[in-house]
Amino acid sequence: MRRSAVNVGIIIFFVIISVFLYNAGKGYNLLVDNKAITIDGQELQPYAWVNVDVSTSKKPVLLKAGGRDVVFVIGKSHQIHVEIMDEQKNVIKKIEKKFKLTRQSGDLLSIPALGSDVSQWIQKR
Amino acid sequence: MALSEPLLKMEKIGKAYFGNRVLKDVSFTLEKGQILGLVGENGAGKSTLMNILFGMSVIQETGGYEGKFFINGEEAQFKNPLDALDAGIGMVHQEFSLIPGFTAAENIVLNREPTQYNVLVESFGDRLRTLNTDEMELRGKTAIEKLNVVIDSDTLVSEMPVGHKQFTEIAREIDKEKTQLLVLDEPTAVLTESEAEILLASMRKLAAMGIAIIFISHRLHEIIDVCDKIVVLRDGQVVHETTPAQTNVMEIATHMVGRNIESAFAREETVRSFAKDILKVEHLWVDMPGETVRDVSFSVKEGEIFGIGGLAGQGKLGIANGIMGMYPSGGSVVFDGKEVVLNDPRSPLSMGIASVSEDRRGVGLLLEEPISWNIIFTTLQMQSRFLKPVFGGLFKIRDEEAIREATQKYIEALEIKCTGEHQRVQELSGGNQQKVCLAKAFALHPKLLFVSEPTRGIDVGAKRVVLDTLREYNQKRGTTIVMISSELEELRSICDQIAIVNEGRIGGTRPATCPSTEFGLLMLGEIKNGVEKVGV
Amino acid sequence: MMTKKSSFQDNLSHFFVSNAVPIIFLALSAVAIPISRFSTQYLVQEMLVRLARDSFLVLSLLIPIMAGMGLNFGMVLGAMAGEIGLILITDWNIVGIPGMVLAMIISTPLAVLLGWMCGVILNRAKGREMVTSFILGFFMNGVYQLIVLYGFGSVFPIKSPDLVLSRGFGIRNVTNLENIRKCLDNLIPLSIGGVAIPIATFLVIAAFCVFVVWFRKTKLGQDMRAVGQDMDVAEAAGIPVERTRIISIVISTVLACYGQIIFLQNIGTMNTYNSHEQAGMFAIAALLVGGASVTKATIPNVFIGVILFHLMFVVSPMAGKYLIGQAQLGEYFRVFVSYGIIAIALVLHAWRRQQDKDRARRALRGNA
Amino acid sequence: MMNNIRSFIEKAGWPRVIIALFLLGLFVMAPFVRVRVDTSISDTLVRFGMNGVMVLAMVPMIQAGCGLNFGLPLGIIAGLLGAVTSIELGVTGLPGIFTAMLIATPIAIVLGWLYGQLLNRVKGGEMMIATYVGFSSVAFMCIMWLVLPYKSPNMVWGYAGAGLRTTISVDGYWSRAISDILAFNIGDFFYCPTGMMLFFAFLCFAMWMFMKTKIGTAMTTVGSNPEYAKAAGVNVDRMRTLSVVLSTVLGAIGIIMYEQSFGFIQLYMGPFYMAFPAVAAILIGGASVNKASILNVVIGTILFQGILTMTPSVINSLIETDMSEVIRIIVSNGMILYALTRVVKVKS
Repeated sequence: MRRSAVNVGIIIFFVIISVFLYNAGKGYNLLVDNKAITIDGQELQPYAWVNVDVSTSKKPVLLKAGGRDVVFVIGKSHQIHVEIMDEQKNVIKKIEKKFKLTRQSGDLLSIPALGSDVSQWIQKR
Repeated sequence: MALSEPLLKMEKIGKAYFGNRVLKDVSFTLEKGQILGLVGENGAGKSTLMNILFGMSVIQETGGYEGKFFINGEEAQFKNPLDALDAGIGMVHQEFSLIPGFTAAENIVLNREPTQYNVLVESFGDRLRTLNTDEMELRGKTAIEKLNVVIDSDTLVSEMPVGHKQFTEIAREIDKEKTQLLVLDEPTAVLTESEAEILLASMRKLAAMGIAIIFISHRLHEIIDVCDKIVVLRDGQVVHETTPAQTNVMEIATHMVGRNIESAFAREETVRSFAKDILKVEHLWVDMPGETVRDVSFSVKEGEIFGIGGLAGQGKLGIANGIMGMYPSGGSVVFDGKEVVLNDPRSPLSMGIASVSEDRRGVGLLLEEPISWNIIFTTLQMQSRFLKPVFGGLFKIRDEEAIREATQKYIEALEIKCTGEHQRVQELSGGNQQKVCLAKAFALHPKLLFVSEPTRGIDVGAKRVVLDTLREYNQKRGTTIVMISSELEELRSICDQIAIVNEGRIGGTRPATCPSTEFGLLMLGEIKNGVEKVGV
Repeated sequence: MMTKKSSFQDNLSHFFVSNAVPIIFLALSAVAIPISRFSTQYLVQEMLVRLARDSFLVLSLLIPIMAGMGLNFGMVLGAMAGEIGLILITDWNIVGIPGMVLAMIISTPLAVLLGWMCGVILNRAKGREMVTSFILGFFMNGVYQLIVLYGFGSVFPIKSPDLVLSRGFGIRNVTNLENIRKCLDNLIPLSIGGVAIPIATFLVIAAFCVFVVWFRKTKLGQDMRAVGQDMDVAEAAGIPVERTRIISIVISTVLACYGQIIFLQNIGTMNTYNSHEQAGMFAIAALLVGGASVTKATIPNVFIGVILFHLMFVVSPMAGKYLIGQAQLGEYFRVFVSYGIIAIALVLHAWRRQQDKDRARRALRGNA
Repeated sequence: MMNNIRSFIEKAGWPRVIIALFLLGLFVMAPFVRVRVDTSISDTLVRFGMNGVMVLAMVPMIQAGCGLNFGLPLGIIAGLLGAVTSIELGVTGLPGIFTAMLIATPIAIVLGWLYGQLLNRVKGGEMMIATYVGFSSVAFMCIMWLVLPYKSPNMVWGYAGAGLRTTISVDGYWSRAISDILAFNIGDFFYCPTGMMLFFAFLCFAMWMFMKTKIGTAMTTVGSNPEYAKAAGVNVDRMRTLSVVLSTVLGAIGIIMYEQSFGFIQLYMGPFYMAFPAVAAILIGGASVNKASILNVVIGTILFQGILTMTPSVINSLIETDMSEVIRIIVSNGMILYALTRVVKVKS
């Protein structure tokens, strides 16, 4: 009796663990792009240069206007640092933002949108 | 429950295997702390009785038993040995049930190991408890000490002398707190004199501690030494119940073997005489497991029926098997003036020596093959009969026709009950299987025929037929027969001379006409004249 | 006195018989290493890698041997379970240690199930466990293919296009495990003199060795040893023989499953349809090379075996190349060795058993 | 009626019944999925002839109680050596085959004898050891194929000029030399390899005869009860050895038959698993681990090869995927497994 109770407990424990592992270990390919984009009528221009660094990815990516790149990240919640620069690559503006990846939230990060912080800066591709 | 109740009370216990009665209303009682000596020839029913007491599965499988027995006044019915163990009955078998690679201690506490809790138990159950080795040691030691013998509790069983194994087994039984009745089945058979002494001593000690013991032994003096009570079994009945004070070896022996002559097999009282020796055996030794022959010499006269008797395990069976080359052997065997090559089955067969093995199912028969094969095979191999040429004598194949005829002949002659020569032997009854074995031997037209335990495990009617067939065969064809049997009366009924084997040597040879008591004592090695030469 | 003399000879031959395999191997390697012209550092590195990679698989064989069921060729069943786990996490794109652990968790119930089945079958073939488990391995390989090659992607959903064959279902011949490649080995990076040492893996293995040692001291372990040595006696003593045997196989299968996962995380790619076959064969060969027999195997046997066997394995192709100028030859040679060694070990075992029988019989007569 | 069926199934063993029904089903289905029955039958016949001899090779060892001969590759190797040598010598047509057999037989005898000696020392553990003896011998020959001094350009690697190829065509030597004797076609699709059939039938008959001779009888007896045989003056070990030799020789001849019909000699790892189909076949035919008859061989080979031929064609056209391989693995090993788990414990 007691044994089966314990075993049930153990099984539940492992199920929880697995769910946790699933989330913690799942990898995503995020598209970071610095392109012109229109979100509800509002036309957003790309920045000259941006340096994007997503916390869990290996190294930051440097994009010029119209550029797009892929970063591989593990897990759900991340932090993004963006340095927006002019042609001479002097940093104009820094943005720091936490975000969570979910089934609905896509995996395309639009820096222009983020820059003029539009809520749906993460979209489905 | 009143203390006056005896520990064990047997009431009219009876048992029959397939209408073949082996136990008939056996009754006796055994008090706490008593030692009861149970004696009797092989096949007297001792082991069957113990099987019943121990709830062995064979009993149920063969239709249970009659009567009942009581432990401390309560009727006991054991479905399996484990029940018996629970009831506090311990048994030490002749063949050891010990784990060779375990130490004495480990064996003593086998499956009753003291264990400790650990957390994994919560999930995987008690079998994952860790062993408490120290306590195992301790329990082992104490159990051994109770027997006051010196055995190091951490020697491996595989490295022990046989005596110590015996003690280890007994120690295991003692270690069970519950054990109140201990059955020792010929424990001293494997022991040296001195070891036996120690064992007897420890038995007394155990008895003093209040454990009752049933002691089965063929060494009558031991029985008389140690027992408080002696029960003699013969033909499955209690023929005598006494106490050491009132009896002696001679008397017990008489009761063991002494049948009233008009029973079983009458013999016509003609003393035959024979001219020359046909078989001369000198200093034969045979490595047959359980039937070791150490040094045997005897000679058989042409045309006689020569009996070899003795208790089981003394080596009488080894003799025939040794000569027939079934087990490694040495010494000299001269047949008809020619030396028999030992360790080569072909040699004796080609000289016209045939044998009917005691191990019918194991050696004697091809169980999955038809009767015909069983009968003719040896002849076909040894004498190349039952073969016919094909392709103008290019090569020879089995002559099914001839085989059928021959088989039919024997089936009729020996009244083998079967559906036909194609019936598989395993479907026949024990008696008919035995007849097939005989037919196999006869088919060789042997000059000399060894017959081992011809009536073992077959019903009385069949016994008659088999024995008559042998006698007839001997008289008609003058074939010399050497008959080896544990059943003394059987031997006495048809043999001319009987040699008794004891501890791998000839204990003595007597004409079949002398009284059974004489033979009885030879069997029990109570007459020490193994040196006497045979047939002179 | 003649008995004494013969017994001495027996002992002598006994010693050689029981250690023949490792001795042969030592000799072979001793010859082959210099010929192969490998640097010591390289060899050390290789051996470390392979120790980390294979030890766990080999260790999984110990318990059935303890229970007297011989070499558990059925361990491939465990390997299969592990591979299925890996396929799934690869499909879900779970990365690193979490992925690996998840794979283990997923495949465990599968391994238990397979192990139990294997145990039941082996109980029906007492006395010929090895050949039966061996064939069972092949049989289940068929079932595995049925599932993975036809079931996956059709019945069982597999999304990732890099896994599934172009025809739309069935897993490709090679599964890329880049996601969990060396994740355990490099968990705790350490390298001495340019030789990288996979600490974490070794820790896992060590933990397992402790488990085995501890397990021997449990009631269950004791029962297994008893059953292994004499089923009838154990039965008579009230030990549930068949159940015990089944448990031993289940444990072995589950461990083999983990072993395979560890093995593959090191390799980083998996031949979907024959990784497990090889796993079984090499593990058994290695164990035997280590001086284990069909009835007795110790933890040292495992490590000695892995080292000796893989030393041969690494060295022989090069040795072959420099010797006869054909690497191919060495390739075949090591295949030959792996099978040959198993054959030799089996023969020696059976042969020894017969000798023991004779010796026992001779002993009967005592000093007559 | 019902009982008859049940008792029949009892006797035949349900796996056999299932397999037989399965095969039947395939043949019935064939026309509906536009697979020509006559082609199928003809293919079955061909494969039957190709593999029959190797299945027959199982009989002596099973009868003598040496269990299933997983060591068949040993015989096969002898056969390969024979075949390769006869090609090296450049003998063509029937003579070529007979040269091959002539060379193969003595080799097989020697190998078989050694193999027999080994098996006599490991009574009880035969099957497992046989398997690995087979495996290791194949692996060993892989080395040999590389180093043996064969020269014929049709056999050695072009670039290296030494070392035999993995597959060697016997075209222009003795491809189908036996099969085509008296062979005839019916329509464009049915081909009957009469010669091969006759040859196989002859071997079966010879084996059947042999089993009725004094020695054959002794061999059977050794199988069913060695103790009895010993008591009857039969030299058990010699009989066992003889059975192994026979089995090995048949294996050698068998592979040559196989090649001449198949058209190629497969070296290196080719023979590796060849024992298993043979074993499976005879078991499907109703043999047990210690009893086998010629009938078992014939029935078994037909059933097993039948399935192997039919499954690809029928199943494929049924569900556009080739499952034959998987089915083969499952059927054959399943059958062996079944036989192993239901053998009665042999008395030691």
